[in-house]
Amino acid sequence: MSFPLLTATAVLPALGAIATAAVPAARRTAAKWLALLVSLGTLALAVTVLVRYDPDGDRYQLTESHSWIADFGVRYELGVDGIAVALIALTALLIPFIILAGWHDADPLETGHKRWRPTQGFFALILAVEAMVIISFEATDVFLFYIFFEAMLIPMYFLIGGFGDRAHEHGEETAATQRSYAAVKFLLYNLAGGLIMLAAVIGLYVVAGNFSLTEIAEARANGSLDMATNTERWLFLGFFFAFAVKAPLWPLHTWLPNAMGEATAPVAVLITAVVDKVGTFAMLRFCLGLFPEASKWATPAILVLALISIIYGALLAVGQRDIKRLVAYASISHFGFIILGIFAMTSQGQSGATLYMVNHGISTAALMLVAGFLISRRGSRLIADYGGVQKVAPVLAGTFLIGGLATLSLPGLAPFVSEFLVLVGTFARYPAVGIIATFGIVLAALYVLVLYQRTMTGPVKPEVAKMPDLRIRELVVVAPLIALLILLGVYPKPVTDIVNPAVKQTMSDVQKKDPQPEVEAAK
Amino acid sequence: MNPVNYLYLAALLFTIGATGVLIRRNAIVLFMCVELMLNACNLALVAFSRMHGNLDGQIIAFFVMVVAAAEVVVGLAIIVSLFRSRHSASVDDASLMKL
Amino acid sequence: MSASAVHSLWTMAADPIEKIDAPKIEYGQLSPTLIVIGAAILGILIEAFVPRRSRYYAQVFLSAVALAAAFAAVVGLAAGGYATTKAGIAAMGAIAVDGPALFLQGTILLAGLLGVFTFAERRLDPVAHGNRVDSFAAQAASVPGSDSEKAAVKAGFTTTEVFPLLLFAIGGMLIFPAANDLLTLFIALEVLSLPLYLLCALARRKRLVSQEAAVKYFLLGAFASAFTLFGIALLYGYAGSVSYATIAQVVDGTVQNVTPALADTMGNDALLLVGTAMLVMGLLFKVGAVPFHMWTPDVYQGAPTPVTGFMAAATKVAAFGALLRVLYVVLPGLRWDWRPVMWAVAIVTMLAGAIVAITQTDIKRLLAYSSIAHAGFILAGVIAASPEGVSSVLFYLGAYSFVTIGAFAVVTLVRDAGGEATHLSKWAGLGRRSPLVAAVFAVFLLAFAGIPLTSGFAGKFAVFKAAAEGGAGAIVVIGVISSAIAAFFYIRVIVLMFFSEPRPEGPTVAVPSPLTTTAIAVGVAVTVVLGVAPQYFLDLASQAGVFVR
Amino acid sequence: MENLIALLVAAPLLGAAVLLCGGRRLDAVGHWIGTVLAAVSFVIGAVLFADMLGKDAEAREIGQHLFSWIPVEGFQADIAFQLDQLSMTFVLLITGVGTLIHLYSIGYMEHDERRRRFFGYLNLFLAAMLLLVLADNYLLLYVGWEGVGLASYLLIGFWQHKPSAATAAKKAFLVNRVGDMGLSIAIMLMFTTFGTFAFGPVLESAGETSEGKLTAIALMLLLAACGKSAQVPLQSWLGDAMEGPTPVSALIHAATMVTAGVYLIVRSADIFNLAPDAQLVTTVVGAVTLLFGAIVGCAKDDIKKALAGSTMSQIGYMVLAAGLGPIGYVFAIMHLVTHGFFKAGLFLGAGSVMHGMNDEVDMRKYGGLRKYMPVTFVTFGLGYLAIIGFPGLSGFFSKDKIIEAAFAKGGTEGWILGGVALLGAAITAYYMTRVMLMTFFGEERWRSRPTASPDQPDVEPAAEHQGAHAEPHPHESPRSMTIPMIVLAFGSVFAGAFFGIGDRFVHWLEPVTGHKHGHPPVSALTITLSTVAVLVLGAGLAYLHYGRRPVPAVAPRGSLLTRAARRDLLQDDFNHVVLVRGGEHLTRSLVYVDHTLVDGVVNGTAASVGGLSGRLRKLQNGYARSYAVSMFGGAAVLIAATLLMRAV
Repeated sequence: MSFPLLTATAVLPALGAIATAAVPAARRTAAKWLALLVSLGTLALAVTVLVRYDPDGDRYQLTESHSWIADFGVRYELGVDGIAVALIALTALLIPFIILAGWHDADPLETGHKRWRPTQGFFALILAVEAMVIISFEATDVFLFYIFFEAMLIPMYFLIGGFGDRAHEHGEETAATQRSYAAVKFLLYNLAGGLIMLAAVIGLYVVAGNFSLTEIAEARANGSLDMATNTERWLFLGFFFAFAVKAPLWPLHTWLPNAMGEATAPVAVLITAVVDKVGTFAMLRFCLGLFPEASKWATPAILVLALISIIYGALLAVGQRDIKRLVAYASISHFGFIILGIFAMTSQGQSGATLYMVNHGISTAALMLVAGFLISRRGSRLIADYGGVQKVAPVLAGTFLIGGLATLSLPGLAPFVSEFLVLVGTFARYPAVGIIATFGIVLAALYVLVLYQRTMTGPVKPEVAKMPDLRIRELVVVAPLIALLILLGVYPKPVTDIVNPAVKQTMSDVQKKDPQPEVEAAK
Repeated sequence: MNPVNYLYLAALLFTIGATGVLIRRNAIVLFMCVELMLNACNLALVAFSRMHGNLDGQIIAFFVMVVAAAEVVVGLAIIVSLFRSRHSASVDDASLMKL
Repeated sequence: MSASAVHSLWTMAADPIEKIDAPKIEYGQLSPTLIVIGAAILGILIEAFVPRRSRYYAQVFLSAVALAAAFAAVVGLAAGGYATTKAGIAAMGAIAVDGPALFLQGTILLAGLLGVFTFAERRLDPVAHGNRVDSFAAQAASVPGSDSEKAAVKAGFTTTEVFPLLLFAIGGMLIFPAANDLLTLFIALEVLSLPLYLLCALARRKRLVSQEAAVKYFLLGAFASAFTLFGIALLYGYAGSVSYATIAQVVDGTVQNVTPALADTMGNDALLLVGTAMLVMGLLFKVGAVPFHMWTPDVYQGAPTPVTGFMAAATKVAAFGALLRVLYVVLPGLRWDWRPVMWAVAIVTMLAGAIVAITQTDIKRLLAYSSIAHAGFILAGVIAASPEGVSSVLFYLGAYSFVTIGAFAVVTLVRDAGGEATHLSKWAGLGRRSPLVAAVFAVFLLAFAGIPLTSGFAGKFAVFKAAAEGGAGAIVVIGVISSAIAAFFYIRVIVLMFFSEPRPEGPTVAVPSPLTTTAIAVGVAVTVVLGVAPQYFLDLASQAGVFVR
Repeated sequence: MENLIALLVAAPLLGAAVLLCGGRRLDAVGHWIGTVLAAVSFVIGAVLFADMLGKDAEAREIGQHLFSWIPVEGFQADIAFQLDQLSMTFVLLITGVGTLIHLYSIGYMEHDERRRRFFGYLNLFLAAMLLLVLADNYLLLYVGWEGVGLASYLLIGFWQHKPSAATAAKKAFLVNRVGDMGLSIAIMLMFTTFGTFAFGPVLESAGETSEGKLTAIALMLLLAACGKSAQVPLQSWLGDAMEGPTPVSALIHAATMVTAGVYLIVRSADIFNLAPDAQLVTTVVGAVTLLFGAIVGCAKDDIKKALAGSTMSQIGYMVLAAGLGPIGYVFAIMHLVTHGFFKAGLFLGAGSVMHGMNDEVDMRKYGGLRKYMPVTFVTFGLGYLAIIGFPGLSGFFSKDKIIEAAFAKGGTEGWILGGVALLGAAITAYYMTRVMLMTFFGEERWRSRPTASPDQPDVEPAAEHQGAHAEPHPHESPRSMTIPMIVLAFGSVFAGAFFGIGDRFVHWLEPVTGHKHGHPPVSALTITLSTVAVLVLGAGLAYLHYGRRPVPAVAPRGSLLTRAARRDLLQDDFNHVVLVRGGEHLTRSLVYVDHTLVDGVVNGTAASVGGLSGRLRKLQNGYARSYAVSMFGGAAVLIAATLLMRAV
């Protein structure tokens, strides 16, 4: 048996989490370094996965399969396609930055109880989330996926509720209340989604008798598994609901602004750039893969919801007074694009959506982490409390601007490629939808630039006059992300090459062909 | 006499016992009503035993009596200790725990 | 010896007496029960003859050894094939020794063993007059607050009778799910109930509440017993027998040698249906299903916490075992009648338990409502009316009982000056003071909530799966909705523990002796193991999923 | 040779990267790095130009394929360049004017502590603009298109500490984004229609699809052009963009970037040619903007804003010409180039004036400056003559051709368009004469005297910054600033004649854009004469208004039209009320909806479950007997239900 690379990629951060949690209370710095090293090790493993993955090979590669819970028809089945590889790489890539960005976020304020170890907990939880996210990307067994899809809520919940911004405009008491409200809201929304999905998972078992993606697909292909139309639709809705909460799709989105607003910036990045991606990823892999007919049936409604998300999220972002909530609503808008791309059911749309997941991860990380650095300096999340930062901290402002420009999908930066692909892919099949979605790019410019203008330009506010520019640690976090944004904006081929075959497969799952151009233009 | 009549009587007794449980306040009386219900069961058992011509029912009745006796032991112990701490055997007074 | 061939012990007596056959008792197969009841009797003798100072040790030792031995016997029987191929009826048709019986007996015995550990805990309460004390009243007979009580406390009295009582209760519980005729069922019910009534009244602190709980439990329990008994009487009247097998045959209409009286009563469906309803009602009372649940919160709150933990776990296991056997062995022919009714009960139980729990402020009451909701979930598996349903319920019960004991054991640790600090507001910030205890409790809560990677999830999945396969899709949907509601209050406790600021006058977490630590550790271990790798136990449950007739 | 094309873009890009990432240690030399790299790019452009001239007209197009950019199933986007005569024209204009303005900026920005960054942005702009004109497909063009938008954003807002500058920058970007929407929709339409968006295939097979599709594509391209080129209805940003440093206004908002829209239309000639409706719309947009800009230009007292209005108006000419089809394309580009020279020159002159006047921009506080800054006066004057179309100078040749072509459109349309163009020429003469007179002639209004009360309405806010109250000491600008002005003045004078005489420019561009000779209903000479006539008329009127009479230091209230024109013909007010206020209301109400409705439904459900819980909880009243009632009732229901099940 070959080395279980996929398992190792997930197990390493899991073990790292345990080890980090076990570091004695006084050795905070050691815990941080341990976590960072583990995350880098995971990154190395993820890169190995990336390298070992052969775009021209089988659909699922590096597969592992062991029996697990035979009674439930559950197997421990791992395997990656291009989409999963890309997202695993993204996750493994972002975690070190998140850890580094949150280096001081969990330092205890005062000497509390001697056994109270928030720092260790913070980094252990981040690693735990990483492990669970990675394994949900790897799982090719629905049940296995489901377990980690649900279980990751718990560490996330503690990360949101347990660690917040240091200073708060209404004092620590209010902050704690709002934080726990946000955490509970996060958990309940996602748990409700997950439980609905559980019903559908059980339903799937009753219908199919096992949970293996490959087996079910095979059975459907050769006709031995015949799902009644209505059954398929109900099951689809059950799955989709959970993913739509996680993604999040309008009108199930309201947990995200709270969660991202109250969590520390690195955790907010973890939510939106990493954890939420599991939702959109799962739409591609499970909704389209398991229930192609129902997916097509639901497409019109989903497109409408995605459109609403795009426009609505952007408009709400414009109306926010809080930097982090603004980014959250922007993310809602972006998730609308991703879902649009997935359900447009064209090669461009789905490649774009996958690419979008990666790019959105990086761009939001860049924007949000810089925003976090900003907030940590001034101790306020309110846009109105800033002004003229550009003058005192030009590098911070510059990186913030680049993050913002990536968020508004400026051509030349990575998100443009994906957003354009999504738009083109959508437009090819549903022109009206494509055009309406295009309004999103104007609104994106609006909220990003308004944010930048109000915080960074204008006369220097006295409160920010002494603000230091980015420190080395912070620069180490931001610079690679920006470099990646530019690199993937100019040369996304490495990613698209990995993603394309998987998208082709998905397209054949749903038995859809790209709309052909009207005129076969001379090449 | 038609054995069914015994059953009606048993049912009646059972209902009277149950009603007693519902409307009386004194724990001892409540408990006696329960005993009445048990005896209604006994009556039914014996009547059925007779109808079927086997002894199972009657033997069960003996067991029930023993059980009832054991219940008395346990029940009175509890009720008395309650009475001693509160100087009241009203079950309605024993309502510290609610909601 | 087939079940129908053995005419029951009682009917033979009606024949003219020529010789009295000695009843045939399979001591080996009954050994778990016999060991426990024997130990209980021995425990009484210890109370009588062993000096007061040594009684505690003697009782703890005896109880633990007896339960361990009984468990070993269960394992031995199971290993010997009595759960599968050699499953049969023992004690002249009174007791079934089969898979479900052995599985549940094993579960009850382990729960009982952990119960003994928590009963025996003497490190939590502050030392009173140089004596280490446990959770039980110094002298149950003395009036709370009276001089005699003070004297008893000063003298260092302890109610070591709790151990024999516990053993008796366990003995009843062992018989309850194995009972193969209605009389045995009734006797077992009483044998398990009566000691519990007493145990409820024995709290060391908050004695008034404890006594009140006992009175309520006793009166309502007796009331329910009367219903059960009347149901038994009616079923006996219907079938002319109390043997499960015979009744089942009569219900199915496959009975041989129909006497005229039987022919008469067989035609009377009202007897059968009303009898069934009343019998089932008595069992539903024990499992705490709505609307027969109302004793649960009060009793759970008032009883000494170790008793609550044990009762919540073991009684539920025993009662569900009995319910399963009645429904699956006696009344499978009546499936189309009882299933819709049980549907309704399951739905109401799940929803009511989850909804009412939301606004609870006492941790023990909260767990009580949680146990009601869980009863609903288990009923969903019962409804499946399939071998998968049985094994899923068995698995769920196993998983649930350990979580419950563990959770209540944690509750015993959180204390302030008035004893256990069960009001939720006092749990605020526990995660800051004692991260480990809070984390352990969080694990239990997450298991209750059915979060994946805990035993709660595996169990829930199993019963819902069985229900869905049995065509009860609606139950599953309502089940997940209730789970979502239920999740809310579990999470509320976690929020309270981890995200609220600790109160300055808040409770302290007592450091327990290895006894409670063991109970909690076993609880956590089982919770995690059953969550991560449940396959072995699922296999066990599914092998044990067949009732003998 | 092909491989040089990428270097053309790479050189300024490198400059931008080095300057922006280099940090403080490059402060001392940053401006030189930027200027040299711009010049390098120009030299490469010149080499390529020389090479191109050496080839036959048909073989002049060369290309360079760098790599496959976005390879996705059914979708092929490449990083590839195409250099033909049209691109070449732009390359030379961009790098040439660009280099000059770099040079100028060295002096102009001398005292700005962030000069290095300024040059970084300028280089970034050059790179993006070159990418725009060199791209061989629409998507890559789009990258350049937004790239110049970004550079424009950064440069308009360069003085970010001024809220007005930051707002102007944001506005420019946003309005441009609306246009960009058009471009992206156009690209999407191309993709679905042709399966590609490379210039070659799309334009070649344009004839194979329906006119409706082509019209849609063309209109979307026009929308994009309107945004970038400040055409009605997306013109509002250009005036505000004057918040940027003056070299920026000269380079980006006069000579190059704002003409990108014209480039786009001319580049897509094959599509527009087949979509007459879209062409008509284009001409209308051009005509309306032409007048709009001109009218606005008449009313502004801010010298840069007056010039901005002029830019708008001149680009209106170009768009009008481009909308005329093959008879106008070449002239559109020709006017674009000559405009590039003279307008850049004018802006640099304006900058020079401001430089000498403590950054004062209000022309009412100028006057009689010709004595103090002779070089500026002369170069500005030449630019002035060029723009109003003084016979023999650049503007004359190019503008006259456009007016001719407009008449040649034929029919009523031709008359209307021609008339508008002619009218525009008159207004141009009027406002430019006004600028000239107010700035360089008349009394020296900048001499100390009681300043106007600050709360006087209609005073441009830009005039209110510090130093406006201290008496300025007008002086000529340093060499580095005057040399570019002189060079550009040369261009203003001679470029038109060089291009126009012998149809040199027509022959140069014809292979790319195609050309048809227009036949106006009246003779070309008549048109030329009337152009000159209206010119004299306009200039004369201005002289009457501003040369003969003293210019009040505080703007008089003016007529309704004047007041409207000062406010950009109320266009901004409209935007403010409808878009800004309306948008604010919309977002605010949506925030409310999100909180109360979307969130409210969930919270409401939770609350009602909680309420239900509270009520159900009351059932648990602590009385054992009521529990017994519940059990009894439950038993009764159970029995009844069981019996009922049998009954049904």
